[in-house]
Amino acid sequence: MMPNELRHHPILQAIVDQGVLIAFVLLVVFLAFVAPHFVSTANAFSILIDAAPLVLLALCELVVMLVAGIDLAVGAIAGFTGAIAATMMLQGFPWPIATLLALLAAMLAGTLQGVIINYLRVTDFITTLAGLSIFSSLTLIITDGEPMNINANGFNALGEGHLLGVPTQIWIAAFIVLVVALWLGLTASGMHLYAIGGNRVAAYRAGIRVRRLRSFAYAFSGLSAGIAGVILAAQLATADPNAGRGQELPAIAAVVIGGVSLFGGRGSVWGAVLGALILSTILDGLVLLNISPFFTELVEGVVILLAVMMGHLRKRSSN
Amino acid sequence: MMPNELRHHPILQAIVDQGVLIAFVLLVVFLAFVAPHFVSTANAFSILIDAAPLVLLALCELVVMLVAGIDLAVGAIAGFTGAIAATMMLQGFPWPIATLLALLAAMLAGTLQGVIINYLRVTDFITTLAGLSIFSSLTLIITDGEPMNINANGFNALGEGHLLGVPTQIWIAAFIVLVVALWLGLTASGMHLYAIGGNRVAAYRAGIRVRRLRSFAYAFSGLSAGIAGVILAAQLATADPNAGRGQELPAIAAVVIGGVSLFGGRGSVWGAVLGALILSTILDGLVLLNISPFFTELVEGVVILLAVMMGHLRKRSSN
Amino acid sequence: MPENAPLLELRNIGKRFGAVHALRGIDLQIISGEVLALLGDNGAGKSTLVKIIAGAHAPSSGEMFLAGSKVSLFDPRHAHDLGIETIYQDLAVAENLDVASNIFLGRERKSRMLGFLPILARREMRREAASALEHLAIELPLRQVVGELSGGQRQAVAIARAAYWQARLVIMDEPTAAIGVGEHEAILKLIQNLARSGVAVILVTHTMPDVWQVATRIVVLTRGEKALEGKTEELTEERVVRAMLVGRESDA
Amino acid sequence: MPENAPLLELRNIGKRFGAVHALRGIDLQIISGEVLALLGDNGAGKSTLVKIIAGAHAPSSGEMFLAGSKVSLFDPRHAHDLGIETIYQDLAVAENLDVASNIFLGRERKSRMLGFLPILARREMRREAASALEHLAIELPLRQVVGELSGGQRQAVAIARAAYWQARLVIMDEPTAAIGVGEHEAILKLIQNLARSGVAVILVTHTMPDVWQVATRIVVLTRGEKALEGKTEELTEERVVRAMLVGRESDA
Amino acid sequence: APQYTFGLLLSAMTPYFATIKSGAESEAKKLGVQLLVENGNNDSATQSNQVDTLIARKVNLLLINPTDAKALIPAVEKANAAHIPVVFIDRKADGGHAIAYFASDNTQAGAQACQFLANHLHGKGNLFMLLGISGASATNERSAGCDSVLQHYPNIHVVARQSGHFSRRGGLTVMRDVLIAHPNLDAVYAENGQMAIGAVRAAEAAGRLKNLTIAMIGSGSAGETQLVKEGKIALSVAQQPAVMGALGVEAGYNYLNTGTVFVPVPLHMDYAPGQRP
Ligand SMILES: Nc1ncnc2c1ncn2[C@@H]1O[C@H](COP(=O)(O)OP(=O)(O)OP(=O)(O)O)[C@@H](O)[C@H]1O
Ligand SMILES: Nc1ncnc2c1ncn2[C@@H]1O[C@H](COP(=O)(O)OP(=O)(O)OP(=O)(O)O)[C@@H](O)[C@H]1O
Ligand SMILES: [Mg+2]
Ligand SMILES: [Mg+2]
Repeated sequence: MMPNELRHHPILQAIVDQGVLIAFVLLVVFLAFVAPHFVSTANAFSILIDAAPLVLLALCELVVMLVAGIDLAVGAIAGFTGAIAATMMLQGFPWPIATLLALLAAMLAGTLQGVIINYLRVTDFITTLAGLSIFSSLTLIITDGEPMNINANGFNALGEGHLLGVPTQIWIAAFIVLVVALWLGLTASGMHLYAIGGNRVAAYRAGIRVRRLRSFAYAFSGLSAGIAGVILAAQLATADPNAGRGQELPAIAAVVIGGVSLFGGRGSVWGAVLGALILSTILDGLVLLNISPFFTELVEGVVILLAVMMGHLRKRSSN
Repeated sequence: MMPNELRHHPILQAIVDQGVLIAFVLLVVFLAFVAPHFVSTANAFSILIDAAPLVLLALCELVVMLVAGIDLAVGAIAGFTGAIAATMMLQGFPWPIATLLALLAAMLAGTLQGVIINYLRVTDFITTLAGLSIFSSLTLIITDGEPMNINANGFNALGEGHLLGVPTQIWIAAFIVLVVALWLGLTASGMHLYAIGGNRVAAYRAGIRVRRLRSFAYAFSGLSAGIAGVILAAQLATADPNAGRGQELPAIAAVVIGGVSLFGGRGSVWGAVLGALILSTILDGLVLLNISPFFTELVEGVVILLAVMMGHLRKRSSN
Repeated sequence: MPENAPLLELRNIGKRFGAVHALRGIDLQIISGEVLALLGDNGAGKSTLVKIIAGAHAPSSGEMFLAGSKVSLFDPRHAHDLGIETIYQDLAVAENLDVASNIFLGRERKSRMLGFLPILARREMRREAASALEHLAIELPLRQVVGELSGGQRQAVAIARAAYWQARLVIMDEPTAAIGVGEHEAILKLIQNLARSGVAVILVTHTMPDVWQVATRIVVLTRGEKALEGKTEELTEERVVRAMLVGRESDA
Repeated sequence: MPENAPLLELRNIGKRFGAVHALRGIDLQIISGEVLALLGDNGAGKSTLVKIIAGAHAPSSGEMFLAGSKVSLFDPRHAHDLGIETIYQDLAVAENLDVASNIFLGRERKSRMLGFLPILARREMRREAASALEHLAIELPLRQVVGELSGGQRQAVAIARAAYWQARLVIMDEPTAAIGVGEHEAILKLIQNLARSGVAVILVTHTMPDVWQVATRIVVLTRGEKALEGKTEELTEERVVRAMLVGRESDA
Repeated sequence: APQYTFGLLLSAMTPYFATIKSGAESEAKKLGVQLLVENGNNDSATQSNQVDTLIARKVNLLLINPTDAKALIPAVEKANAAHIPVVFIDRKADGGHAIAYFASDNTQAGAQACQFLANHLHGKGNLFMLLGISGASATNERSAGCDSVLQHYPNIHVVARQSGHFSRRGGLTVMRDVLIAHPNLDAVYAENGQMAIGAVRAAEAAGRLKNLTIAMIGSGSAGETQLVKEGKIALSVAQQPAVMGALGVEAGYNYLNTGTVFVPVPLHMDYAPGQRP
């Protein structure tokens, strides 16, 4: 169907591999026709704003799943970060310092998970499941179960503000996406993540510090989850005691839809972003179409399945 | 530390490998000392009753994870099964027929997932995540979002009754555990599950019908989830529109605690049962010890982590 | 079934992996009782051809005939049923199972529990495995999981597996690659014994002396195409090696 | 560093895997410029010893000295730093990366983006990889992911990787097992060239002719113990093979 | 006075239930009662297991906030059989015996909120119903109350019924999209305060808050009260979770010492300035 030279061009190949991209385009075209006001700047921003924290959580999963890990604690760490930032602001810290310290805490949380997994050798699943419990609990304890108001305008602007007409959180997510794309695509440590996921023994024998790098992946995951948590808190000007709960499955779903493998070594930033966009577009479409809440999950499940199947068909036919 | 012949005895080996067993024993001993009324028949039954549906869901995960799959829909299928049984009883079907048909529906649901995964080649994660959404939604639709009363005493006895002084649901779970243990331990297809998880290509080349057997694993998972759903409904004499929600992670946690690998080919029925018992014992202990709800998850997470670490230390020292 | 039909016949077999053309227009006949050496440089397509004959890969084009009748919808299961046993180069053993389980994988011995439930006859299989290994002069820790064996020991498991079953065609893709000196001789003897009892053998190897010791016919693949075919006694090592390289040079 | 110390010295090395005693009391000295053939039957412990020297396995007991100084807390990274390159029998390549990435894995060439950010110099690595392969007379599709290569091609990648770096000790565990005839010769030549330039080489192989062609010294392992050691010119193939088997018989 | 141990079983640990918890805890402290608090995570099976465990623990009294009116019947019956008195808080089970029931009427709350909106819209306009978690009894009852009023107003168009899952973020994200889909929206009915707060933020961001009338079923928390004071939310039909928790403990304490009392908790109507009818 395509001349061989063209087919081996890396970018084209990536697009062909991403049959899911076509599914996404079809989804958008479909909604443009049937959903009122789907094609509007406000709605585009609405989708992107909803996608922003999800994209950040998806990046967490991307990075740890590349090394054949999984992070179930991303949502909990996001909520935890918001609570810490809010508490510190309540205690009088200026918002930038509170935010930085909260992000540091998030990164520490991730690092701790990474160390337990890679040096104490508890499985990724168990460690981060425990992390999910522990950080959710800490959030409840910190907030005393009540939403904490955040009055720092600078902080809240991270969730509500605009820059050049585009909501701040979209800029933030885009920036992190770019950083991760450069990391994975251009640096040695980025490539080492793929090597570890592809063949951990080979990576170790090649002299890659497998345990250190895997721990670092979890540290990054903590940080990115923390940034998502800051956005979530800023968006509502509140640290919600239950913020981020239940976000782990959507985050994993986003990257898996985007072609990242749970078994490690396969996946791209673009896939993760695409997966997150698909999920938030579906949710947006469901509201615009006013699908009854009883049916929303049904439609969501079917659409995800169709999208992934379509992506798959594309791939098979190109073989 | 142990003579070599002894160490290679399969049963002893299994126990040594299950360092988690020791963690469980320690947990029980600890709670016996500190938790009021922990050592009592009522409490033992309370733990076992609590564990029964979890064990059934853990068996689902065990079987699909042996073939390197995962089933996120087990909780949703459990709820779905209860709703179908309740609806049919409402429509006048005798309870045994309603129950059998509901279980058939559960098995069909599992089979459908298996077929999508193995013949249409959508990944296990995505398919069962879609299944989770779809079957949750169907349950809401069937029940119209309202809990449905179940008045059939025979049905409710499955959850409330006793046989020889032991609650019926414990018998049911024990029976299924036994069946699965025999299946995995003594039959060819049981061993083939391990082979597929160990090396899928090798299994295929050895003439094992990989796709068929993997689909069958999902069919079993659906059935076992359905039985869990019947127990849950009978226990409450109600088909709850949200029954089973969120049970997928505890089910997976149970088997992973019990030493089952997410990457396939490793794990045992006893590990799955043990994992489920550990989880329900922890929850029981938290209530008896009156841990504040803000702290319950914290303690739960820490105890799980400690238990698994302990299991791991045992294993390392035996090397 | 025509009496004088070759055991296996390939017609115009081709195989693509995406953009890679691994095999083109391969015609091949295999006759009972012969030892066919399938030779070629690295990446020539030998293993790909082997996998097609074993049912592990579907060809992209072409036809296969077994004992004169066309085979279609072919997979390893059918291959076993038709009497084709294969030792794959990339062994593909179930690392989490023990030696006996691997030898019998997919074709387990069963006994009846309670008179009707079919259960695995583990002890019997272990016994049989031990004697099969003994026949091949291979000594292995039978209860160890295959993932804990050395490279050569794993290969021995794969060889024992293929040798155990009564086959009409045994395909060996570099069976002696990691194998010790003693076992190497045993395998060559095995090949000769198989051929003598009327079994066809396809042997892929890079060890030229072995070829002249056991093979009756030689086929050389070069870059996915058949470059040379002939009786062993009519070919010299020099000519064969040149075919492998010349094919390459003329293509490049 | 004592001038006349051996490059590498092992003292009383032992290795257990659970109940399996893979190596016992191994003493071994390796001298710069020699080619040491490490021989033994399947499961004798050769690969285990190789992995210990390469830092991939920690020994259960014993000590290692490199150029006279004791090495401890040893892993493959240190091994590289000390100039030890290894071709493992179970290749262990990153199947999802391409040939050049595998050759440079862990020691990538970098350039500076914006003058300070270190990024991968992919093009340079690909160029270097191509010329390294050319030196070895190996032809490979460079952009293909290693998982899509044939068995011999993968092995060639591992060989190119080990040969590329300036090493003091190159360990080759059955490097020619799956390798074509032409490349086989190239590897033997490579070994001789390495030795000539003062590099020590440990060669594990089951191909006896290769041993007498390139090795200066022979060590035979039998069931995890050293059964024979000597200069190649002082040993006959018969004696070596007997050591492998006799050791076994006397133990059994 | 004897030292009692009470179990308080909450259906979840959202802010609303956390308020019940703190009300009950402060009352228990005052009375010298030991209070065991459990979180049912919105799961009936979990909660009924907690009941089992507390029965085994031999508590003196159970304060149950059932996750579900029907599913908890067997658990309540078990408590009855074990002669442990039961008090219902906020919701009740449809069976079993309880000595007291402290709740505000969810159906009535929904009806009052929507009646207010109907009056305010003069029987005509576009309404968005921001629902709670699908299948939760609070959602079902509050929606039923609202629907029972709206059926008398054929010119009030319910242009969207969407779930905000009782969370602030849910209210925000759904409201944002509903505002896009319905440029002529007049009013919002929110089934809890958290979602209403989220909806207010979305409306503010879209510059549409001025044209919207928002009524909610609140819990009287500070954040909600503030928005009502500012006039951003027109009506809060406020339940009083802290009062419920405290009264439940007090009644149970009295019962164990004397006899039973049923104390209906009045709904607290909190109007924005100028909205009082
Ligand atoms: N991870 C492991 N766990 C348990 N036993 C092992 C492990 N690795 C190797 N062994 C055992 O150690 C012994 C030596 O294995 P090794 O791989 O060193 O043999 P070898 O001499 O390289 O053999 P070959 O020629 O077949 O490659 C074998 O008996 C093997 O079963
Ligand atoms: N799964 C695959 N995807 C893409 N290309 C493949 C795949 N498998 C094999 N190839 C290509 O097909 C060609 C033939 O490979 P094959 O394994 O048949 O070679 P071979 O003759 O067995 O070589 P060797 O002697 O090294 O084993 C090679 O160029 C290889 O790169
Ligand atoms: Mg090959
Ligand atoms: Mg070896």
